[in-house]
Amino acid sequence: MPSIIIPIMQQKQVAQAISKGKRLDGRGLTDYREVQLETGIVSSAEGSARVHLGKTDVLVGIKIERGQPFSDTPDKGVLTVNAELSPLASSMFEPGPPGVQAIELARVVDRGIRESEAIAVEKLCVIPGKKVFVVFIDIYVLNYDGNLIDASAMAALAALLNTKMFKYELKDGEIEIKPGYTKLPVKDHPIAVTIAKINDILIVDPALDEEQVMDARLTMTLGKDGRVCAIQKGGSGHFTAQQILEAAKIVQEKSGEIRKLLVKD
Amino acid sequence: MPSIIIPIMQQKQVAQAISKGKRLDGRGLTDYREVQLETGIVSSAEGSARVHLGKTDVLVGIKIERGQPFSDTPDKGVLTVNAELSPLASSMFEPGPPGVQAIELARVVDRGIRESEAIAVEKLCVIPGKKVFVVFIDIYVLNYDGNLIDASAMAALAALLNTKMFKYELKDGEIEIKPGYTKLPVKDHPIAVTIAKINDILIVDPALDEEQVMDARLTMTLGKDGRVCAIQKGGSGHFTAQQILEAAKIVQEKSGEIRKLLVKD
Amino acid sequence: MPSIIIPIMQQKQVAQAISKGKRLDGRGLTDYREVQLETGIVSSAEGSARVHLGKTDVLVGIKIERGQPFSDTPDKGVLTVNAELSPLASSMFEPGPPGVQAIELARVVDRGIRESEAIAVEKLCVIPGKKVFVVFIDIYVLNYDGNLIDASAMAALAALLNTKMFKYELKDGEIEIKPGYTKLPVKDHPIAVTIAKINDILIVDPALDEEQVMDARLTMTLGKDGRVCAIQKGGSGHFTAQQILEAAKIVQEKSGEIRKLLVKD
Amino acid sequence: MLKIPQKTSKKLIDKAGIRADGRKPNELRPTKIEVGVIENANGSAYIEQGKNKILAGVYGPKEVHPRHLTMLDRMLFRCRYHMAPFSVDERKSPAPSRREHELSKVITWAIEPSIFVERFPRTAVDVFIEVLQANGGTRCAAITAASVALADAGIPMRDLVAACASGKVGGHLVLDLMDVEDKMGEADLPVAMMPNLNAITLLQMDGGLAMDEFEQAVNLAITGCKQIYALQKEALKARYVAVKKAVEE
Amino acid sequence: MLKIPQKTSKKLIDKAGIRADGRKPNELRPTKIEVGVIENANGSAYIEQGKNKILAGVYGPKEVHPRHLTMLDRMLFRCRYHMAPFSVDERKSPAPSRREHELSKVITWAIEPSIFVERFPRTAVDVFIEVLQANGGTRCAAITAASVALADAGIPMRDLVAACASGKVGGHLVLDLMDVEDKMGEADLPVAMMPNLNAITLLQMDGGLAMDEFEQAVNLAITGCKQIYALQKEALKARYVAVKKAVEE
Amino acid sequence: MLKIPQKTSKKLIDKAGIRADGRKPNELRPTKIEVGVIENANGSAYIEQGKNKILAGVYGPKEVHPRHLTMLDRMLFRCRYHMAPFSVDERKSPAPSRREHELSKVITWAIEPSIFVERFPRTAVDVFIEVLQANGGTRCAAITAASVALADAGIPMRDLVAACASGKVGGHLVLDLMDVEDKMGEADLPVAMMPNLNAITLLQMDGGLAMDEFEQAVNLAITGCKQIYALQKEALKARYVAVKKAVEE
Repeated sequence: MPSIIIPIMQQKQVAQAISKGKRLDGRGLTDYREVQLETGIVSSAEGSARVHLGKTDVLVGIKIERGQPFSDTPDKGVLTVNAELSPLASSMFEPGPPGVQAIELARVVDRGIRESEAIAVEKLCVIPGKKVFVVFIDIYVLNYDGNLIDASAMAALAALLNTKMFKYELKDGEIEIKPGYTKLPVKDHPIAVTIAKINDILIVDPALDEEQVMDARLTMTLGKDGRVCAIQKGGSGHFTAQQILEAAKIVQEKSGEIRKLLVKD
Repeated sequence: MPSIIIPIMQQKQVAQAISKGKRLDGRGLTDYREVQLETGIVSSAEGSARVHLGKTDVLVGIKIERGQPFSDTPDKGVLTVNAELSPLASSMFEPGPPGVQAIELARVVDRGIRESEAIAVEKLCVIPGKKVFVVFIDIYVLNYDGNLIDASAMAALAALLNTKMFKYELKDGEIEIKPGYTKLPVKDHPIAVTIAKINDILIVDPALDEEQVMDARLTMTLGKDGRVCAIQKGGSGHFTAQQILEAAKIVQEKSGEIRKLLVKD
Repeated sequence: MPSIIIPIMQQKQVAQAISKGKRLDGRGLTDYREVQLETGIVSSAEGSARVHLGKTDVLVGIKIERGQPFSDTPDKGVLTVNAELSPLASSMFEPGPPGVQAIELARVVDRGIRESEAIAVEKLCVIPGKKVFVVFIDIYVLNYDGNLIDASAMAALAALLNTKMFKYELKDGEIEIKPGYTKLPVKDHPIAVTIAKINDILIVDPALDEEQVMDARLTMTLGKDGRVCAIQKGGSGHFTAQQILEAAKIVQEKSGEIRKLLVKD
Repeated sequence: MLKIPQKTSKKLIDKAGIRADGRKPNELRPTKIEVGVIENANGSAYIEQGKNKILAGVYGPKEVHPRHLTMLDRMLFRCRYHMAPFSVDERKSPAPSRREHELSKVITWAIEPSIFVERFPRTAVDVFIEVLQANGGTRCAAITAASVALADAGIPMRDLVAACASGKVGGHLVLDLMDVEDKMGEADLPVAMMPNLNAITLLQMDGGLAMDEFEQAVNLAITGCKQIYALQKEALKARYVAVKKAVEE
Repeated sequence: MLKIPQKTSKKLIDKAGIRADGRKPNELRPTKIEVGVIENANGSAYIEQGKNKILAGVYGPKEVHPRHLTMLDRMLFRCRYHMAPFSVDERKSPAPSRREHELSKVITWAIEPSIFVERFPRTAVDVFIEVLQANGGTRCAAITAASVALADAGIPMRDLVAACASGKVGGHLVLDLMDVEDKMGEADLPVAMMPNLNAITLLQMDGGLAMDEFEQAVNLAITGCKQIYALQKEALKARYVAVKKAVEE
Repeated sequence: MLKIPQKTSKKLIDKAGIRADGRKPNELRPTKIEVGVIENANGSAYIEQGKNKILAGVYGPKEVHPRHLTMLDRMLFRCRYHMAPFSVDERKSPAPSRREHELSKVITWAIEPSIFVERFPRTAVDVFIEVLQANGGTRCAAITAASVALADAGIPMRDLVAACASGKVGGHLVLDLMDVEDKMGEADLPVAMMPNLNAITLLQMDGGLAMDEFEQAVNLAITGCKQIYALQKEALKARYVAVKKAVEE
């Protein structure tokens, strides 16, 4: 992968600013970039949402298809998350099968949804052990300016909330589609918040130039009751135990803010 | 792919000759090279044919196997075309999965057969939605001297006309093979004719040295009643609208000639 | 694959010693290195064995799963042998799909087991044409110091002899597991013996430094009644007919010795 | 997307010559082109043509990667056509299909004649096309958007490449087929051209057309390309105005 | 391995706080570390932690392959986590899964902070991890073994990296979850750290924990890491003594 | 090819020692070798041995690609054995199987000893083998054809490599097994050799043979190789005459 070389001068500026409690784009240390949300924009998908997080641009489409359950969960529908880093989105991305960055992204978003039990998969079972519905969550990155995890998790949740399921009935053991739609049964609203550490200072929602100088990142995904459902530490640096607890507090606050943006009720 | 470098001198000769209405091998502008056809040469295949078009040498084998229909055509057999550019055939070809040249070749031949409805696929259905026959058309290029599309389309048609199908009966929902053979139901005889443009002059059946200096090529596949069934423009050049209509006239004439060579009745 | 360069000086020493009837590690020409055998060491496998042949270290695990028979042997279980040359085992091995060395290794071990009919595959059929058991033999190379074939064949046989099969009964056409285990039905005890030719002299069990100077190798797998079940010649050299018969005699003797080490009864 | 099996009682085109979506035979679908939509790309464009939604982004001129593809006398020009898994009714595997490989190639051939490739030796220009929602005629819409994206990237060109299909549906020659017309109709004939140069750079066809119908269909497609061409120029102009405003503010 | 469907009547943890395998909530599984077990590797270690059996081998510092990955100012450090097909109940395909790709990456991130990568520019160090038998917590055991193998290879390090999971099972916070606890329990929280530097280098979590439980679980995992750390040092010491003896004999 | 399940009432060999296709035990199948059949190749040959139909083509000596495989002191010699999808009853996927990978390697090993590889340092010679129709014994026929193709390409050789299998069928030792004998018989023993040098370069075996049978089978295969060798030389001579004529005309 051809890397984008951020000039050393700019790297120093990013780090120096943060040491002074500032960020180059004017944000406070725990501010998110502006979030723009559009839903229902892909009519060929059962659900869709596009999130702009600053200049980061992620589209998520949901497809629901007939399939078979896993043998260890015969009475549950199947959830599949996939991420594509389109070469459209950055000169750092190349065409080809998903690399480890795309795999990690998909798996972190997957765990947030799965562990929070956001989807009532038990309601997606048609005939136990034989027929269930499969929910495909496809993350499509259209412009990359850092913090893909949070943007993708937001778009995935918004797309799930936007998903229509066809009605059906069973006839002679076969699924028969009926007119009309219902909502996909969504039980929880997991929000992922990513904290980066630069010069031993914690910041929220790192932009690309910040990612490139950060020591490490920590993503925590919280359910709507505030419980922690999934965590991922990334990057070749470390956190102290104290920093982790500090990060957890920031996440608690920010996840609530983001959830309000996405979930209207 | 290591390319064959045709010396610049020879490139100029090819182009200059054509500007004077001649070709280096003595052909007229709209002449095909000599076509040699052998059929029934691979006894492990249900049908086969080998076509020499000048020095271009293509073998097509047909296999028929049991399979499942596509969900949108439950009452039709399945047609699959695949092309292998054997490394035997040219120092330009390398072992490995099919590259874009082989994919295009297979797809252009496929469209000619499919769109002309050459095979009566509805007769290859055994149990609608469940069991059908799959016709595999495997194009095997053994020597490459230009114009693979026309040679492959000829060999594919000849092989289809040469294909024997086993007789069968249904017993308890299973296909049971019976003694004897019938012919594969072939309804049309599509012929592909490829025109190349060199120095704004149209020629038929480009040899390799002509392909390497051509601006663009245009392949039209015509059914036996003269209707156009499939078209493919290739190469990084253009045609004017007038050239396209001129090409269509040439194709009309040449396709009849070629059809007579392949279809005896 | 980055090759290990054995210094030319050492290559000469290996060859010179053998010309004098000696080997650098003190063995006689037809001596095996020390064989150490452990069985039943992987509890997640139905059977397992680890063989140290000098510094060569191979672990074999057996898994038994439900599957379908091949269409030409509807009343027999399925045998599958796979070999992984872990990059752990040598700087000559790289991560990635099996290369030709791993493929050859798996296939030679496979043929020894298959052709000697070591496993009573007819007893692994549950419902002819529909349900059988599949025996997966996974060869895992943990340290590479030459003669992987013999070490792997030993470990595979020992693992098969160590394999427990669950008891089951058929209920409504489905396999239902019952408490308790039986032994995998093993009928023969094939032993592979590899002979290398260096300076026209035959040696048994080539170590890595010997493999790297050998002209060719010959592996013969013998069943317990002494019949030859499988042969593989490897390497870019040749044997005379006389050398082959000479090798066969050595194999007859050594295979008996090895079999005694592995099979206790 | 699982759908209720449709009764195709609804005709593709009625007696008055009106198509299933209300269009006349020679009418384009509503088409919208936006320029400069991908922040990171050197140039980009977005097209909505009926229910098609397609993004194209240009990266380059840049060093060639892998290096052995470098050409000493010209630019390496590549287009990649890719469909999002959710862009079609039945989810498409993200791995490129043989169809996508072929379309990438014919799109490259369609656009390359418009580029002065010899002016940028030893470089590469990549055009990445993502079909977000597909409803027939995506290759043409992709070419239309890609050519605009190349202009947005400032790549010197002989002319824009505009693309539009014609075809035959229910016995009528029609312009700009949507998915159901493509699948249920008699013929589909996508064309791309540089209108100012009268140069046709893409021509494919599937189906069945008599020779005289073929000639009419080519001419109909050309009229479609010219309408698309006007939309391309408008979009670029709007972008230029927007940038100019932004700079002046 | 086909198993009789288990009735989960057996509780994961009983009223006295005793777990299914007889352990107390804050008790590690029996753990054994051996050093220098792969002849060809520059360094190696073997760990048994409960029913986990894992090998780690180090190759390097060496030339970087493929060469274009060479870094002028530091070492290229890579870990590869791989499971043997027979290491789990249902045979795993030998091709690396997406899970194995992700774990390889997070393990690399977990160990890299302990290496003085800048002391070995233009070189590569590869750690190959093979899980021979798996029973929950393999990523932690793999990190523990890999760090010891790196020490055995003589790679200069800031500290050893020790790893251990905590989690929540049957309502109790517990240390070092085995497979059935991981699958049936409420949360799993693997942690890796350099104990002397108070530096947490891996932190993942699956499940559900209230914030205060999370804090306690992190602290519990840290106590586990410290116990593992002691075992790592013992194993290295034993190896050192063995080598010393061998040399002196 | 779907076939009516055959009743194997027909014996593989009858009391008079006559095989299913009318051959005597030590009789080769009708065999025809043609030289110079692929226009573009540097050398080529075609063999029909019973129902086997196989092409071999040689490209080289040429530059090594990929370059890092170049050897400073010798030629890189590679054979690739590949079966056409329609060459067998049940269509074979075009992607090379593990069997094809192994056969490519053992065929390379069988032929390489005949080549003066050290005379062509830094070059590569590739032999591409395509099995168009298969009926048992294809690896031997492939070697026979490949060696002739190398001679046709003018590659200096110590001797031709001739190949032929022996085996055991219905209790009898037989030469040159066809498919049904290979599958239903007791043993198959393919051999390749340079007859003038008494050098056996390929030896494989599947099945079951007592030691004395094995010895006889090796000798029988050797007689087969010698007959094949005569056919190879004839074919090359015929080609030489044909070329000479063509030149003189």
